[in-house]
This record gives sequence, structure tokens and C-alpha cells, in this order.
Amino acid sequence: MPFIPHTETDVRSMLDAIGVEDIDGLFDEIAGGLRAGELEGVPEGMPEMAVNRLMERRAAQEGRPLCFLGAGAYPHHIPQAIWQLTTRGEFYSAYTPYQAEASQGTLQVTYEFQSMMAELTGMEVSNASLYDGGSALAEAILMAVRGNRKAKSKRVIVPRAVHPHYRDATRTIVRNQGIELVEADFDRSTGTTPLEQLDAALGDEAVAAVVIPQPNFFGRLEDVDALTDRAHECGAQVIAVANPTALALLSPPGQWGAKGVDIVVGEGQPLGIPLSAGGPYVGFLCTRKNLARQMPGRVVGRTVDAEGNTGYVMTLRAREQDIRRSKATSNICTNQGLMVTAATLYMSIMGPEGFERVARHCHANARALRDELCAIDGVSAAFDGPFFHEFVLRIDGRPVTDVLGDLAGEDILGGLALEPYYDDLGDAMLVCATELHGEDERRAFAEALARAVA
Amino acid sequence: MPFIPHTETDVRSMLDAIGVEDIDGLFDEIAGGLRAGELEGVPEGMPEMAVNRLMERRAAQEGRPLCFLGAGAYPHHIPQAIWQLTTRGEFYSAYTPYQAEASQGTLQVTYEFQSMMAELTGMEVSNASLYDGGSALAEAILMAVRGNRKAKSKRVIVPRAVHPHYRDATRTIVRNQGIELVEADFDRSTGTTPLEQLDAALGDEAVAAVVIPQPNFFGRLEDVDALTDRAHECGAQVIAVANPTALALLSPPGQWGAKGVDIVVGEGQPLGIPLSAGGPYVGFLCTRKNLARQMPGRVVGRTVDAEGNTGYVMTLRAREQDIRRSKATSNICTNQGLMVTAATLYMSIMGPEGFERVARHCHANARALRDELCAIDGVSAAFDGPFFHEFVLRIDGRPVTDVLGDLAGEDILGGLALEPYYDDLGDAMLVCATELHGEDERRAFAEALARAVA
Amino acid sequence: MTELIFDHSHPGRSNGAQMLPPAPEPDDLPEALRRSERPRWPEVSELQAVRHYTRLSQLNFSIDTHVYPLGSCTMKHNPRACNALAMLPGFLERHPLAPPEAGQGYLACMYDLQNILAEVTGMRGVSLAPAAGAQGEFAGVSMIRAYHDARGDTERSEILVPDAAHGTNPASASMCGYKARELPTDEEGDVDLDALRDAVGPQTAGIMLTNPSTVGVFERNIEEMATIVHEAGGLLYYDGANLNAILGKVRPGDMGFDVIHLNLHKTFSTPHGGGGPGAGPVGVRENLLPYLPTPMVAEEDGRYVWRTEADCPDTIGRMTAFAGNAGVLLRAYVYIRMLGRRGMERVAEYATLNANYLMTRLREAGFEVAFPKRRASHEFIVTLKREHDQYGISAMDFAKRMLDYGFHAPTMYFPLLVPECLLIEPTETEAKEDLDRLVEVFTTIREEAENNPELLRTAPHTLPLRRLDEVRAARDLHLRWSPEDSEPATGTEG
Amino acid sequence: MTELIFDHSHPGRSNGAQMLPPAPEPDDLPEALRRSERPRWPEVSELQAVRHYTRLSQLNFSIDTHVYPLGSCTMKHNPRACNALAMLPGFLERHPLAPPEAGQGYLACMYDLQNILAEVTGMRGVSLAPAAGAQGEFAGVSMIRAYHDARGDTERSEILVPDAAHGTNPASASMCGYKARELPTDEEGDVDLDALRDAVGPQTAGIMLTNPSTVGVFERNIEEMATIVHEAGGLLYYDGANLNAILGKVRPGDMGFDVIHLNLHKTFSTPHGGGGPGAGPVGVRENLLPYLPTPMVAEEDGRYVWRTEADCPDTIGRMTAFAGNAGVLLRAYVYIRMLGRRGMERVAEYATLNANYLMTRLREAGFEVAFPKRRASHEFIVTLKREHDQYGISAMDFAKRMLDYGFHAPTMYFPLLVPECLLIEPTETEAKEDLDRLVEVFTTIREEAENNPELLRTAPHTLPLRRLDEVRAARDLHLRWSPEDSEPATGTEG
Ligand SMILES: Cc1ncc(COP(=O)(O)O)c(C=O)c1O
Ligand SMILES: Cc1ncc(COP(=O)(O)O)c(C=O)c1O
Repeated sequence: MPFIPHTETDVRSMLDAIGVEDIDGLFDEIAGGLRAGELEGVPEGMPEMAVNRLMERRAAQEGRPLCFLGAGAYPHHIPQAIWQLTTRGEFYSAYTPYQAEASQGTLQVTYEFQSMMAELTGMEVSNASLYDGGSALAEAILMAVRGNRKAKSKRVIVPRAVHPHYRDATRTIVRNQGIELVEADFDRSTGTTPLEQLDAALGDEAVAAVVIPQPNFFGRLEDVDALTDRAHECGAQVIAVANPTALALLSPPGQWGAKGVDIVVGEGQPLGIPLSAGGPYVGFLCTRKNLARQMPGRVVGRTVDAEGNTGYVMTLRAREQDIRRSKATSNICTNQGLMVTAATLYMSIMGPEGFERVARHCHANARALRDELCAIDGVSAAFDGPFFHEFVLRIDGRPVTDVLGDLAGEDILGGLALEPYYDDLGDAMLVCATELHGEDERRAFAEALARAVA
Repeated sequence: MPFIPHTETDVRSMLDAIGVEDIDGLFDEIAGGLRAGELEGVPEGMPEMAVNRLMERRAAQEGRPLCFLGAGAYPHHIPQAIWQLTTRGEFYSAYTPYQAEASQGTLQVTYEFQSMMAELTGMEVSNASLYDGGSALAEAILMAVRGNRKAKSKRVIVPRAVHPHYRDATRTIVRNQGIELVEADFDRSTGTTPLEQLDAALGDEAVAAVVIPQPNFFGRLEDVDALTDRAHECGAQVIAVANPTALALLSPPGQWGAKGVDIVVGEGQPLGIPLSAGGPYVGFLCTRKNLARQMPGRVVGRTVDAEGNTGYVMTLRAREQDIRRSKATSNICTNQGLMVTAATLYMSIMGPEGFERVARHCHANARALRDELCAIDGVSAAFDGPFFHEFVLRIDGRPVTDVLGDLAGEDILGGLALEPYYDDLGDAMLVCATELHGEDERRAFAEALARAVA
Repeated sequence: MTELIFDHSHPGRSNGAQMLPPAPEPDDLPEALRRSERPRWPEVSELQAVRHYTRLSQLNFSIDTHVYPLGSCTMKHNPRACNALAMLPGFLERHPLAPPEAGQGYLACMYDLQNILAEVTGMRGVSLAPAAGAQGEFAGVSMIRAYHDARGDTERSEILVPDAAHGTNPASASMCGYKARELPTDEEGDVDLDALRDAVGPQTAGIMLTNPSTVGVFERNIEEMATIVHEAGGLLYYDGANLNAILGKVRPGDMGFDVIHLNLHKTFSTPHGGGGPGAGPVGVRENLLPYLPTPMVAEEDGRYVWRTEADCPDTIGRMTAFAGNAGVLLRAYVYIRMLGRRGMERVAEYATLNANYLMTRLREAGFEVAFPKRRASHEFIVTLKREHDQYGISAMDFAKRMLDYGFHAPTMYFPLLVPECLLIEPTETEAKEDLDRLVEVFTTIREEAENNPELLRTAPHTLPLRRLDEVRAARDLHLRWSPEDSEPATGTEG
Repeated sequence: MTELIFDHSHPGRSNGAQMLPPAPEPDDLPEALRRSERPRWPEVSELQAVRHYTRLSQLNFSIDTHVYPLGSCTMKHNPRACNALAMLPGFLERHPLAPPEAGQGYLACMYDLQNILAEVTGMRGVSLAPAAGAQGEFAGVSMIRAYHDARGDTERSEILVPDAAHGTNPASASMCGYKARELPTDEEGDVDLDALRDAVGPQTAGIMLTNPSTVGVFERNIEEMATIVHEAGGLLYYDGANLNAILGKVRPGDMGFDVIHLNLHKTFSTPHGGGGPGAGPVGVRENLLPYLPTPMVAEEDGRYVWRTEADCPDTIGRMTAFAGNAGVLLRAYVYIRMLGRRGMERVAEYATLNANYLMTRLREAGFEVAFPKRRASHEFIVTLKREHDQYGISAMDFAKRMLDYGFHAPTMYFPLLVPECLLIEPTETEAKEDLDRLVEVFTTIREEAENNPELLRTAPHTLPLRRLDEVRAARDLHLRWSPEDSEPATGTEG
């Protein structure tokens, strides 16, 4: 019996103690008619050895293509120490630290995570994680609407240059609370959100919040200072959506404009978390101290024990669903604890300088790649201006999807076709380079692309 | 600086404390002429990311062929829990448990290992490991010669049916101590060591020890009871060389013949240790309690602490090199501790019944494979009689090495050519099947072999 | 008291093996957009980080080290194969937007998983998108709303929730724009049927139920409740957090539920990770199929493909940016393949056996259980009200003292309707002898409560820290390290 | 007191996920050869095994959890990349007898490693075959013997060994059939040159030296010693256990050594694993090349191939059945590639810096070092003779008390010639602040020795166990569990 320790003797003596004949007797309160028959759609169990083989085969089917896809999930080098430590049983098989004294490992790691994320974003506080970057944006919007009592508005401006999947998830999550999501368009030549578009979206009505991506979905850098100040002038709170790796080089949202933003959210995956087909990742949310009581999700705080020794506990619990129930700041309960551990280890092991170098390599490789690809006849950059580690290409003469198909045939994932997301943008593709994409990898890509467009 | 934590400030203040100008000053006792120049043959250092890539590439070159090679190293299913636990830092990065109170983890694991190995072999005691099966045989021979004072002999009978590499390693190790290794031949039709050959080797002279393999190198089962008794009659000690998986089905050496053997050695690799190109593996050595003080290597014993609580320590240390120096029972110091941990976990996780099933599957698959292969025209079994999970084949019409080459071309390692080891045996190959070689794997082999011999 | 990683930091210390060669200044980036100071992350060596986090980990109680009978959380063994196989490089390196042609292996697993979960729950379709139980609830209630809306039935404004329900239930209802209306529990632990009849009406969008319920008993009137709600035009939502108790024995679909979520990090043994990640797949009956959250996996001509918004125009949409907690889903899939059909039923059988045995033994030992006339499901409630009144100790004191004996405490003070309660869930993976030890520990602690209640009130005593001050933490907010905290000279209270 | 895994065993309990389907009786095996009873291995669940061994692991001090200044053992950080990359499936699944054509990746690493080790030691050829340091020594001395034998020079019967040498040195000499003859150490820690001159002669097969020596100083007369031994027709053997102190700075080959071994589990940071596995490659000058142990890797026409006995007729032969501790060799290779040329020198520099700093600080704190006029190499000796005489405490008592403060103890009572000694090796991977803490702990413990020596004599106090009785263990031999040990009723002393 996989994972069940009971011997026949155990079972017999347990049943006798309870006073039932057999195990089935324990289900005697359940109406007979409700009892399920044989689960024919569930395969027979297999020993671990056979499951190993099945999964090895399936994993092998995935191959190991050279990946220039980004668009919200980024291939990075992950130091080997991280997952060897993160999967230690004491982290892996513990739960939410309800018993603080027996959970100082998880609690202190989380406190360190909060500290490092606050440092990275330039904000005062951080929560203990949300599911991912997309749902974090939704939570931030709900938080801003809740927190911005002055504005008395449920209008939120979300630029089109925000990741389309983030906008989808946000729509799903905020849709039933009367929140109005207003788009702000991007400029067709720069790929960024100009002030005029923000103004157009703001209109004359009150606005609760404005979302500003940095870099935006196209990899381009937004004029965050101007956008932040304009939003604040209108009484809106500002929500930054930022890539953590980019923040190694870019001004932290806490310093955007005159006052800094109010909330920063984003996807923590680039901080040591594998691509893993889309998850588990980790959403982060940082904010000002005075908004801390509006935050969704868990937060860990420092305190002392009965003898005055420092220790850590979950705090501001009165915001949460298990206490506040229908009035909670969010319904979130289980969050992404283990990913917090991995990200904390990543930040500690890379250190500020190592991390900055990673970001510089991402940026330098992306610049080089764009130049190398644009040197190919028929390939051109869609947008002008600075970018971090992603950029949009146009291809003359062949549909992007065909080109990507050819590349896939050569075991290269060349990027993301944008037409399905932006039908008014025309045929284009989003390409990413990170520190993993040195000369050899870029050359392989350029040569394959040259063949594909020839 | 990889793995060096010193900051410039640290270095400065440390040098000041010592009172030298620079680090080079610390080497001032070394004659200038001795100082090495640039190490041109050593490549420049690379960040972990680049080394990852190099090693991934090299590992990929190994492919993942279907492996029917055995001959002393066996592909088995290894439960995933084993290495996830064995590589925990507390096991992985500790050393020999010199400070017993701070090493109870390692010590207790070793004690459990000794207990389980003694159970498996049917002996009273076990040591804490030797390097591998081959060197363990050499140590057993030295131990037997040391221990068998009665015989006053340094002659040791080693059947030719013992693994040729074990015999090589043994020769290397015992050669300079005046020990005479006498071969006993095997029967050409059964592939086993008949009593007559033992008798021939024994001759009239005194003999210190007789080695008996079970199963022998050809996979065949020896008549261990008769051989043991005959050796004992001649005043020789008996050293069994046994495959631990086979012992799940076969009579434990402690019960061979009338009195049981005196020493059992073997290779612990089948107990949860990956093939890993030949090591690290783990040699085991079990013996009678009255020979315990003759054992080579570490031994862990149970004791109590100052308050009477049970604990474990290394014991019988007076046998060892660090105390007895040139009179020690062996020069071994560092042994195969981490492999002991893995093997102990394997035995615990498989349990006696799970392990027996593994052995039965090995055996059943090997029988099936032999039948399936021998059904191919031109393929025949070299020997008659029972075998555990290896057998010898002859191929008509094509040299074995060509056949194996063809198979390798189809990503199948079909076995080991025996001619280089036994030039009087003729062209033959040794094939192995384990629990990993079910119908699908065997069919792939049989089909490829049919093509190769056609 | 353990130092923070920041306390090991020294300016200029670095981890050389992670240091890429210097790269050019990013001088194409406008100065105004560039960062002027590095984040004050710790500057430590690899050894310092390894040592710090290894030692921190040892401060946790976890399933791998302790019996962890935390009710409602199903803290059962997390098989190591699940972890290893979900982390095969082919899976780990798969980009979420990789086209299906780039690799079918992952999609094949997800397709199988959807079907298996549909089968064990008796639902028609499953989406694996929700990232945890609460998100599953949200998705489920959103689908209920979408269903009503699609029928033009837009006046329904309430979701019924038993008073014993988990907090995520009312919170999820709120997030979907519904008012959560509470239903009382009767004295045998079932939902009060009369109250239900009174509560339903044209305003009823649906009801959220956990069955077995959070008080640890099987809701016996479930079929009648289904009829009442359905007749009022509402739908039934099944919170699958307690599915472990009936896995393979009773299917939510057969009880009349329209929509469900599962907690794979409970029933399907994916790791709890110190608070996630989880996975909260949702399943629906035929009538709700169009609304399932995206993406999902479908089979077309023997190939697996994604189904996204483009294919599912009525979907409630995405829950996260990509396809949910994929790595968690893979772990659950491995678990399911090892267990198989029969193994699943055994989960329910032995989880129930353990709970009823433990309940029986504790009753014999003189503890009061909340619903003594009932069978336990996979969990049950002990109330320490009597001990509280007699000895002046609380359930919290009792729980903290358990830590001293090497047991993680049960869930405390949930559900709220039972005073001084402990919700105890042993799970099927604990051995009888450990349950027996637990009974001994309970008995010992009660003796201590009688003879020396202070021992409980000041527990724990044997852990690295004594009782932590939660009130102070919330009053005097320290949510992050700041540099002054690491300067030995200054503020212990930064 | 931790239970044995056997104490968790119940007859009939099993680990279902590892249970293959029933297989046929092996009825073709003769009854007489078959086993009648299963070994009494523990019958436990996966969770029980995971929990037991996880908890056991936590009882260890290790580099990953504690500063571990164990002299002569070079307990430095074991980078996690080395472990991960040596365990890539391609390497793990490679069969030792797989033909070179089946995969060149592993052989390429080994070929590189042979060459790099030859370069850093200044030797002509390297064999990676020996499984640990002691086996390297054995291989080295065997080659010395083979060399003399090949020249018909068969009367040489002695190997010279300093009195401070590691025990493996004389033991290895004995195993090669030589008499080990001891040389005294002079008061500054060098080998007594006059004694050496007296000792050499036609009976001298060679000398085994560790340099820096086991007393923690560089042997300054090494060149003269080489001349003396060589002139007598003997060869020089270098025990590489202390290479960490001079890596990349001084090469044994340049000092005049003919044959060397390295301890990869010291200098090249492969894990110590609770007592191995190690790896003890040997390197030789030109004249000993024919005798190197097999197998080795060679390059032929751009391909890597094995060289075995067939190619090397004069080899001393195999050391183990296959090619040594391959997985350890891979770990060392990864380490070397991360460090590179310059990183290797830094190892020596910072190991030496740490040792000299710590020695200086301890002297300032009033501790007596064994060779105060000398530089420390990567390690040094403190003698507690004075404390022993004044306070009646031993080096062992001091060491055990260090455990209470969270430091692994230094090596005690080695080398034997210094009374009440501690051999202290901080290694390059420890940070200054931890050395400073170590000095504080030393000082505190000495104060305790003065004020309350009993505290030391009865240490440790804060670990799960108090001082263990080693005498009793050796007298009253319990080397294995037996079933009576697990029966609660009977014998505590089975
Ligand atoms: C009964 C019940 N419902 C819902 C949830 C919420 O699940 P999750 O924590 O995965 O969001 C929980 C878990 O804590 C629960 O116990
Ligand atoms: C100086 C010295 N020589 C030789 C050895 C033996 O090495 P090993 O333990 O690897 O056999 C050691 C290690 O303990 C040592 O310190």
C-alpha cells in the first residue's frame, strides 16, 4: 500500500478499539446511494520505478530547445545551491507558519525576502508573496481602489503595454467588483505609453489608480517619472509592474517621479525560479508603510519571545480571510512559500553586485542580439528607443508564425508572435535575451533566422 | 573570488594583525627558487553558469543507452528519496565522526548499515565500509592470512570464476606481502568451480584461505556448501564474494556448509548506488564476532553517555592506522561513508520484501532474456545450470565485438566481451538483466541482436 | 536567536562563482531611468548562505521531521519521487509559451490529470488553472456568476456559507461581488436544514460547502440540501479541501455539486512548502463547461493542444499569467500514478481509520470531542473547554506545550463555533504507534494542566525560542530589516 | 536518544511504492542454495524512513552547519554545483565498462583532470585510480618498489617516515612490505637532518613526506633532504594531504618529489561525506610513468580511450574493480573549472592567511602554539599542556567544550609528538568574523577551565548526548542491532 504504514495487525486492533467490523463500517453515515463505483478512468497504480520511466520519457519529449522566448517568463542561470537547499524537507514539507515557535525557519526566510524585495523596489514594505505577477496586479488594483478613499472612484488605467496575460488575469479577478479597467494605448513608433495617451485615458473623471509597467511588455522603458507624477497629480495611486532583474539597472519604483509609486507588483520568477511550464512562480507586492494594513496576503513581522529574544511571526492577521472572512483584504491563503525560499536564496547568493552583472549581461546580450538579427535582410526592429532585455522585430516577406515554425524545427524557440495579442500592431515578434545568450547562442539564432527569412 | 569570503578590509586588518606587508609575505619561509610560475596548463576559472553548460554538454555526450552490461556494476532502480536525503548537507559535508557527540547522525547510520549487512550476509558483524568490492576482497585476504595463525600459510585460493578485476586489484594490493594467490579453474561446460578444481588448487600444502564467489563472474551459482566445507576441512578460512541483490534469494554465506564462511565481502553498489562510471561504490566486509579485531577499516559500536543514554562511537580503534600505525590491520582511513548512507537508506526503503521482489524480477528477467536471445539463430548459452541475473552467450558466425559494436550503434550496451579476460574461453559475452529490463527492453535487445547476427 | 543573513554581510564580500565577467555600462539607458544605488542585499559567500539557510531550515517543524496533525491541512507524506520527477530538466526548462509542437510530454501529463481529476470527482470538465484552493473557490464562484449572468438571471446576490466554513469561502464570495450569508451548524455538526430552507430564495446564487465539513463530519443531508438549493435556482459549490476523507469513496458530482475545487497540496500530497505553492483545480458539470478558466489542454487528432480564450469565448478567463502552478500539478500527477485507482480509495480508508482511532482513544482518555455521536471523517475536533474552565489553560497553551513533546500542534480555534477547539487530522500516512504516542502526550499535558498550568501557559520550553509576542508584532510593526538593525552599537529596536 | 530505524519496524509493514508486482518463484534455483528467511531489515514506510534519516542528519555537525576547523582534513566549503553537475543523468548512468564510443563526455573530463593535476603538482603523469589518500600512498609506495625491482635493486627494505607523519604513511609502507623507519622532528618543526643522514643507506627505498608537514609548517630543508635521499638511491614520496597550503604556489615536482598523491576530498573540495568517499590520484615523474595504476585516460587521434593493463604492461595494476571514485573525480573537476588558475593560488593564499591570523590572535590571547617561531602553513598546533597542568583539563575536554559553543573541534592528539595538542585548520572559506568568534570561544573556555574545570571535563552539555563512553564501547562490543534490542520488555544490554 503506497504511503500507508498500517499492518494487518494494526488495522485489526484499531478497528476493535473503534468498535467497527471493518474499514467500510467507518463510512456508515454516508448514504449507500452516494457511494462511488470503480473509478474506471483512473489508471492502476504503478511502482515508483515505472512512474520514473513514464515521466523520464515525457520529460525527454520536451527536448531542451534554445529558448529566446521571454514575455513574462525568463530563462536565467540558477545557482545550483538554491534548489538543493529549497527542497530540504524542513522547508518543503512544512506548512504556513501558524505555530511560530516551530516555524522560525520559514518565518525568518520570509522576513528576509520582504526585506530584500523592499530594497529592490525602493519601497518600505513587502508582503510574503502572491500567486504570480498577473494575479498580483489584480490584487494591487483591488488594494488601490480600497486604499484610495479620496478618489471615490473605481476607475483604473491599465496601459496596453502591460503584459496581455496580466490584463486578462486582472479582468478575471476584478471583474465582479465594479471596477472599470481603462486602457491607455501605446505609441506605434516607440512602443511606449506617452503622456498624451495617459491623459486621454484619464479623461475628466476621477481615477483610483494608474498602472505603469517597467519595462513594458515590448521590453521598452517607459518614461516612468513623468507618468507617475501625472497620475499622482490626478489623485490616482500608482501601481508599478516591474521586472526584478531590470530593477538591478533601473530606477526603483519607490523613486519614480516626485513621490515614488504607491504599490509595486511583479513576477519573481527571474529570481532563481525555473521556467517550469509557467509555474509555480511568485508574485511580489511592495508598498508604503502606511498602506501596509491594506495589503493582501501574508506578512511576517519581527517581535520578541517571552525572554526578549528576537523572533518572527505572521502579523497584521486581522486583514486576512481566516479572521476577517468576507471583509478580508483578499481571499488568498496558501501562497507561494517555497518560491519565496528560492528567491531569497537567489538574492543572497547572487548579492547586489552579482545580480547587477546578470542584468548587465541580459541587457548587453539583448542589444547585441537585436543588432545581429537586424543585420539580416528583411529583419527590422519595430520600435525605437531603449529597452532592457526584450525587443520587437518585424520580418519582411514571411509571416512571423512561419518563421518561428522553421526555427522550432531547428530546436530554437525564437520568440512570441504578437498578432494574436495586438491585432492592430501587425505581424511582429517579441524576442528576449538573458545572460544565458552569449555569442554562441546568438550566432545559432542569427544563422537559423537568416535561413528562415531567406 | 570563488568561495573566499574575504573583503579587502578583512585582508588588510588580518595582515596587520599578523604583521606582514602582504599575503606573499606569509610564504617567506619557502625558498624563492621553489616558487611556481604561472600554471599554464590550468584553464582560467569560469563562473558556475559556464561550468554548468560545459558539464551539461559533456553529460549529454554520454547519452542514455539501454544497458545490459553487468559484470560487477548493475543498473537498478534507485528510489528517489535516497539521494535527496543522502546529499543533505549534514551528511554530505561532515567528516569521519571523530567527535562522536557531534556526529550521531553519521554514527547511527553506520551502525544501522552494519546491522543490515550482517543480517543480509548471515554474519555476526560488519565493518563500516571499504572502498569497493575489488579492494575489499584484497583486504579480506590480508585479514584471513593475518587471522589464520593455525594454517601458518600465505597461500590463498582464488577461483578464476571470481571477477577478473577483483583478482587484478587483489594482486596489486597483496603482492608485496608474500601472499601466494593460487587459481582454481572453472568447468568449461558449467561455468562453475568444481570441487576437483578446488582440490587441485589446494594440493598438499597448507592454505590460509579459499575465496568463493556467489554468483560467480559468469552469473552462475557455485556449489557453495560443498566448497565451504572442503575449504574448512583443509584448515582454510573461507571468504565469500557475494552480490547483495542475489543474497535476497540465495543462502547467506553465514549459513554455507556446516559452519558458514569466515568473511564475506562484496560490492554494495546494487544497494541504491548509481553506476556513475565505476564509483564511488562501497565495499562491504562482514565476519564472525571473534574475528572482529582483525577487521580492516572503521567500525561503529553502541555505548552510553555520561547519563546512561544510548549513543554510538567508532570503536576497536586500536586496529587502525592512526593508532597502530605500521602495525594496523589496514592503511584505510577515509572510506565510503556517504555511500553507506545511501545503501542504508536503500535497505530501509526497500525493506526485506521489496528487496526480495527486486531480486526475483532480476532473476526472472534474466531467465526470460536468456531464453529470448537464445531463440535467435546462432545465439546460444555458453553454460548450463542455474544463474542469478547474468549469463554467458556464444554467437555463431560473427565475432562478439562486432555484434556489440552493432548494438552500440542502436544505443544498446549488449554486454561484455569475455575473450580479453579469458582467452581460453573463446568468443563469448556476458549479459545482465535486472528489474529494469522488462518486456519492452528485452524485446528491443532481442530485435537488435537478431539484426546484428543475421 | 538566529542572525539574519544581513548580519553576515560585509561590504565588498561576494560570491565569486556567481560573478559573471564585467559587462559594459548600460549607457544607452537614459540616466534618469537608471538606478543610482544597488539594493542593500546581503553580501555573503556561498558557504555563508548555505550555512545560514541550512540552519534556518532546521528550525522548522515539518512532515519530514515531525508528526503534523494540523486539521484541515492534510499534512501527509510528500513522496520524494514527486519532487524529483517534476524537476526533470525537460519539465523545468519548458517555457510557458512554448508551442505544443516543441514538446508534448508536459501537455500529456496535464491532459491525463484533467481527466483523472474529473473522474474521481464525478465532474464533466476540469481546469487546472487556479493556483491554490482560494483561487479555485474564486474561479468556482465566478463560474456560478457567469452561469446566472448568461441566463439573464442577474438579481442573485448571495452565496450561502455554513458558519463553520473556512475563511476563504466568504472571502471568495465577496471577491465575486456576492454577499456571504452564514448558515448555522446544528448540534450534530450538520448544517441546520430549516435555516437553509429559510435562507434560500431568488437572491441565492449558490451555496459553498465542504463535505466532510470543517467540523470533521460528513454532511448527512447533502442530497436534501442539493435539492433545496437547486430548487431555488442556486448552484452548489464543493470546497474540496477535505476530499482526502472520501477520495474514491464518494464523488462530489454524485452528491449533487455543480462546481468544485480540489486542493492538490492536501489530497494529492504536493508539498506545502512553508505556505505554498498549492494548486486548486476546478471541476464542473456540463452546464458550467463554457466558463472554465483558461488555459486547458485538449486532445486533437492524437496531439495535445492548449485551449485558450480564443477557443473558449465564455471562459471566466485566466487566473494567473500562465497555466497555474505547473510544477505542483506534475507532482500531483506523479502521486496519482503511483497510487492508482485502488490507492486512492485507500487514502480515504486509512485517513478515516486513523482519525476515528485517534478520536476513540482520546475520548477514552477523557477528552471531550465536539461531536461525540458522529463518526470522524479524516479529522475531528477536541474541545478543551472543560480544561480551560478547570485549569485556566487555553487551547493555545495546550498546543504550544505539544511542541515541547515534538508534535506539531493541531489547528487551533477553527472552526470558531467550538470553544477552545483543536482540529486534529492525523492523515493516512502516520503509523498507529505515533497516534498512540500522541494520545500519551495529550494525557501527559492534561496532567500538567492540572498540576502545573503555568507550564502550559509559558510553553514552549524546549525550542530555541519561547512564546512569541504576536500582539507586539502587530502593534510595533517591523516588517523588514534595515541597515541600523545590523549595527551592533545601535538600536535593538530599530 | 534517537531510536534505531529497526525500532520503527513492524512485521508486514511495507513501502508500497517500491513494491514491484509479485514475480514467479525462482524455482529453477536449487533448494539448497536458496535463502530460507528474509534478512531482518526494517519494515517501515517511506515517511518513517524519510523522517528517521532527516532527523538523524540533523544530529551531525558539518561544514554546511558549523565551522569545522579539523586540522589535516581541510574542511572547506563543498560547492553545491560540484554535487549537482556530477549527478547529471548522463554521468550517473554511465556503466564503468561502457566502451569509449558510447560516450566521450566523461572521459574528456577525466583526461582534462589528469593533465591539470599533473600541471599543478609538477608531475609528468597522473592516474586517478586510487580511491582515497591511503590508497594513493599505497599506490605510490608500490610504484617505488616496482621501480627498484625493475632495476634489480631488491635489497631496499625501509621507508623513512617522520615521527609526525599521518598514520596512513607507515601503514601504507607496511602494506607494501617495507619497514617504516621513523625520523625525529626538530624543535622548529623540520625533520632532523642529521637523523636523516644517519638513517639513509642502501636499505632505503624512499621517504614519505608531507609538506607543509603535519605539524603545520613548511619543511624548509626539503631540497637538501631530496638530495640526501636521492643520493642514497631512494625516492621521495609526497603525501598531498596538505597541498591546500601551497596550491599553485609551490609544486611538489619542483621540490624534488618523485611520486605524490593528492587528496581531492581536501584540496579540491569534494565532500567528506561523513567519512568518504575520497579520491587519491597519484602523480609521478618520468621514471615512474610505466608503473602508474590503471585505468587511465589517453587521447588518440582526437578521441579519448582507456589505457588498461594491456597497454601498460609494467603497471602496478588496478586499485579497485573499476576506475576509482569517478563521481568524486567529477566533483573535483567542476571545482577546478570554477576556480581556474588564479583561483587555485588564492586557495593557498587565503588558507594561509586565515591560519596565520588565527594563530596570531590565539597567541595574543595567551595560548601556546607549538612552533612559535614559524609561519603557520594552512594549519597550526596549539598545545594545552599548560592548561592541562594548571587546571587538570585535557585537550579532549577542551575540544568537547567547543562543541557546546557550536564549533566542531580541531583535530586532537595528532601529531602525537606535541602534548595535549589541537591541530587547527580554518581553511580559506571561513570568514574573518568567524575566526574572531573562535578566538572568543577559546578564551571563554580557558576562563572556564580556570574557574570551573569540571564544566570542561563533563562537556558537552548542550548537545543531545553527553560525553560518550568509548572505553565501554570497545570492551562491551555491540556492533549491530539484534531483534532483542527492539523489544521494549527485555535487555537494555542485548
Ligand atoms: C476547508 C478549506 N477550504 C479552503 C482552503 C483554502 O485553500 P488554499 O489555502 O489552498 O487557498 C483551505 C486551506 O487552508 C481549507 O482548509
Ligand atoms: C596527512 C595525511 N595523510 C594521509 C591521509 C589519508 O588520506 P585518506 O583519509 O584519504 O586515506 C590523511 C587524511 O586523513 C592525512 O591527513
